Amino acid sequence: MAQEMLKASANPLLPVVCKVTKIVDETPDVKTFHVTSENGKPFTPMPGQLGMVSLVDVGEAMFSVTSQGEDHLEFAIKRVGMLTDALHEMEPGQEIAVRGPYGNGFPIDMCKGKDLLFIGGGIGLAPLRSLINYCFENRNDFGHIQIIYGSRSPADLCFKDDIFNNWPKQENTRVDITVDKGDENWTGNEGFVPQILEEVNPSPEGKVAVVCGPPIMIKFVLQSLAKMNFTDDQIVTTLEMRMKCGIGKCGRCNIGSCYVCLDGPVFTLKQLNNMPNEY
Amino acid sequence: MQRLLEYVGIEPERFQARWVSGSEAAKFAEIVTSLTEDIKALGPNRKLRDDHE
Amino acid sequence: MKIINVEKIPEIIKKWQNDCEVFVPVDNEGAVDFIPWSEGSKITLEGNSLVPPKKLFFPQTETLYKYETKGQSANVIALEEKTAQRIIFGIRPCDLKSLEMLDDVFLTKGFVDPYYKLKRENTALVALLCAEACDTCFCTSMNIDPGAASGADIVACKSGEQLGLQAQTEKGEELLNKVSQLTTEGEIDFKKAGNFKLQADIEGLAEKLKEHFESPYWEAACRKCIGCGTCTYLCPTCHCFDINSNTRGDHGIKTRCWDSCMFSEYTLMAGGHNPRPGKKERFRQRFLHKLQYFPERYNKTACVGCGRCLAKCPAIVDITRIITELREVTGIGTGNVESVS
Amino acid sequence: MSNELTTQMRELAKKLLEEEKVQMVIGWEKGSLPYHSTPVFVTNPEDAQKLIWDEYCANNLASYLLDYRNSGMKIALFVKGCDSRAIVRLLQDQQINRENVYVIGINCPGIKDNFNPEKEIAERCRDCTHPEPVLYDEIIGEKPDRASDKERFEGIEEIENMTPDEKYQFWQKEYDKCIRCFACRNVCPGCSCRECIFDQGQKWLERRVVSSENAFYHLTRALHLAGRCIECGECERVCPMNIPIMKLNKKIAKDIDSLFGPYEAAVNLEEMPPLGKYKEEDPEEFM
Repeated sequence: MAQEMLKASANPLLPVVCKVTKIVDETPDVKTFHVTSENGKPFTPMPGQLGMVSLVDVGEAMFSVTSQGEDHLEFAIKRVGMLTDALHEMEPGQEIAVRGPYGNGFPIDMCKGKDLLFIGGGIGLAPLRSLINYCFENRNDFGHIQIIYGSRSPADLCFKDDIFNNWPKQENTRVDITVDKGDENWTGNEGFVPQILEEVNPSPEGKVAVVCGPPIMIKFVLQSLAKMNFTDDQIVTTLEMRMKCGIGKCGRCNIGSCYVCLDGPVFTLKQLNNMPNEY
Repeated sequence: MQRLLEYVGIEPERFQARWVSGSEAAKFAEIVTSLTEDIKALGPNRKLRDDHE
Repeated sequence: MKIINVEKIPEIIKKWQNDCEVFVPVDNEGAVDFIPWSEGSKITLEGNSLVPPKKLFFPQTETLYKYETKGQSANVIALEEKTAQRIIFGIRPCDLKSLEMLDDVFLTKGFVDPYYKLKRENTALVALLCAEACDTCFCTSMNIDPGAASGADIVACKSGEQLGLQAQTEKGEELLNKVSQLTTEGEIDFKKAGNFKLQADIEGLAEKLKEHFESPYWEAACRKCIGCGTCTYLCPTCHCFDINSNTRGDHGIKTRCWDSCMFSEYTLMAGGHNPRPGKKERFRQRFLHKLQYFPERYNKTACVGCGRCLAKCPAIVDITRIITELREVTGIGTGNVESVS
Repeated sequence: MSNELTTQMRELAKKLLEEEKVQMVIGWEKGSLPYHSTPVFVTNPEDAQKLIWDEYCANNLASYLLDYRNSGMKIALFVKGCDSRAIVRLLQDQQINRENVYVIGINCPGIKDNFNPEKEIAERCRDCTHPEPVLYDEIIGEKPDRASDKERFEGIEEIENMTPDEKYQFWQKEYDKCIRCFACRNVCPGCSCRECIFDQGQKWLERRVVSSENAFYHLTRALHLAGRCIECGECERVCPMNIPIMKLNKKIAKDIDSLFGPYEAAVNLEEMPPLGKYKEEDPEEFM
């Protein structure tokens, strides 16, 4: 029995070896990795849930699962440190290790039957995409879908195929894209995400706003949403923290008595306001 | 450094420093040869090592 | 109750040692530590160990699994770990209580930590009640009774040259049966420790602290802290860890090691953002975790009053003082410290 | 005497704060137990009453100046002889500005060790060579009348005379005890690097606490302090595992003495460490 205990199925710290089957260049510093294990998907996450991805000899880090197919998971990863540098150097066929799913994911029940307003900036679209794709797969469960997404420059826009082709084609859907500063070929919006949000000026009626992006964008977006009379329990965001175990033991991802890896990463603004301002 | 190594029980010859100019190829070769011989004579270092298990 | 002369303790342990490993508190150059008993070990029955017995369940360095890499391929190899049956002899009531907190962390909230669980299940606990308080002890302030040891398999108490042993579980019963030739039936006159020099009152504090996260108190209180990890490493309830790869050529091990919220890199993220960038934030995290967050999450104060942190803190940051000062900061008064004894 | 000094300290601190000559005074206050004296940071003249002096004022307060090195604050602090050398250390290492510190020296009669209060005098005070502060703006207390009863490098030769294997065993046993709490590093006035090679992100030191990694930590730290260690013994005092850290630091000091002539670090502000300057006649052991 003693030996049984450390076997994979009972050991949440033991990862599954997966193959990277496809790598998509999204932007100069973001790539999407398609990951498959011997038995297909290493796990089946709900939108917004997390996966711990590792190159066994380099390190482990937590990423949100940006999308999933029949037999694979997708992680969109920005190059920021040692592990992500190494991930970006990989070629398809490389084996990595994955464990999960972790975290609470987006509150699907709360969103059902409502209109959804997605507001994303930069790599912040990665976690939102899991819910956006889920909504389109279960289109009848949701009302109008509005997506406002921006990045620093046209080159920094992630998931270009989705934001320019796939999503705008969906019924009852509106997609607004903006960049801080365009280039000579850019014909779309120019300006920060909160500015575009104010121009669009959505009504809070029957709506849930799902926000993810850099802290400074979130700060101004929240101010704008408040101006439009969105209440704190209508606003949902997803956080990131340094994590090691992903299962609420190792300690470091706490905000007050909440562990982001277990109780988060998705919180309503109302919940966040009740937590210490330390994230 | 050598004195410190000796103090903690490591053969001081395992650490050697020499000044060799970029033009002193012969001296460099000579030093590396003698250093290699010193180390070979000492055998592999088993101290201050940890090979997991 | 079974009685034995303290001189005979090694004989009991020797008997037990036949089918398991027995950890005993031994004075190792001035620092008491739990180590496997061997012939000639001098067991310390006074005071408490310097490093808490948590290390026997949650070691400072522990291998999680092995891995191999070769070109593009990777392999993860689970450990076939077998932990022999073990006995910890002489664990104090405060440290015993700390295991309840570690149980909460490692065994509840959806995920069970198999490494901890295995060791916990394979270990029998022989608690030693406290007849005397050390200068830095304040377990009674944390509502712990130095004269009781719930959760132990056997409770031991010392009076003069006599050691009394009382089984509290089936496992304890079995262990005592194994050594029944060495013990006699009887009672001993044990008087538990009183007269604690340090006291603190945590009554009602956890609920109040919530509103004082931004209090200027933290800025002032943290100044003397030098940001080392002594308090966290010696704390029997602190349980933070780090996970790392240790590669040698094409193979390596994944290890977890104690970590400390007092270290600046603890919360530092790859992109450079650090939610707890300074001494104030880290100091506040440590005390609020013990006094507010842990109580909120697990309904227990994450301090057992063992006093190790203040006994060894380079700057003598004294948690009893901090609790008392926090009572003033939160306006619930200096507390009823006199009645706690 | 200690009461008289306490009164003097309080008056001085109160005056300095009232006259706004400094924004903070760092001294010691009484802790919960008789042998607990602990650092205190006074910013209000009224709080000067907290200050005390007694034989348990062990902490070297100079290292705290590193916390305020970018604050521009003017700070007064009390220093014993050894602590005053820490101020010189920080000045020579250009970590603090002389005009931002007001140094109040205390002629030190020797102190007790608050982790071993039963001892008559702290081990590190027994071979003290500078009970009188070497640098101060003002000095209080009577000139101490005490001689060290221990030779500066006592015990080093004992280890030097061991066989290599004995030496190795001796140190391995010590390094096995280390829990890598970093108290020795964090308390050290010579450890002023903003980023330390032992920090996690640097990857020089494995996180695993095993004797080889621990040895690497201690040997590297000792070398980094070569010629800069002020021999205050704070590292050894704060080590919860009682590792004889000074036996390494003193060994290096002894070697430097024998190589470059008698030298004590940070006694004289003008005299830079022998490893920090070049002289024609420096020995060249390995050339």
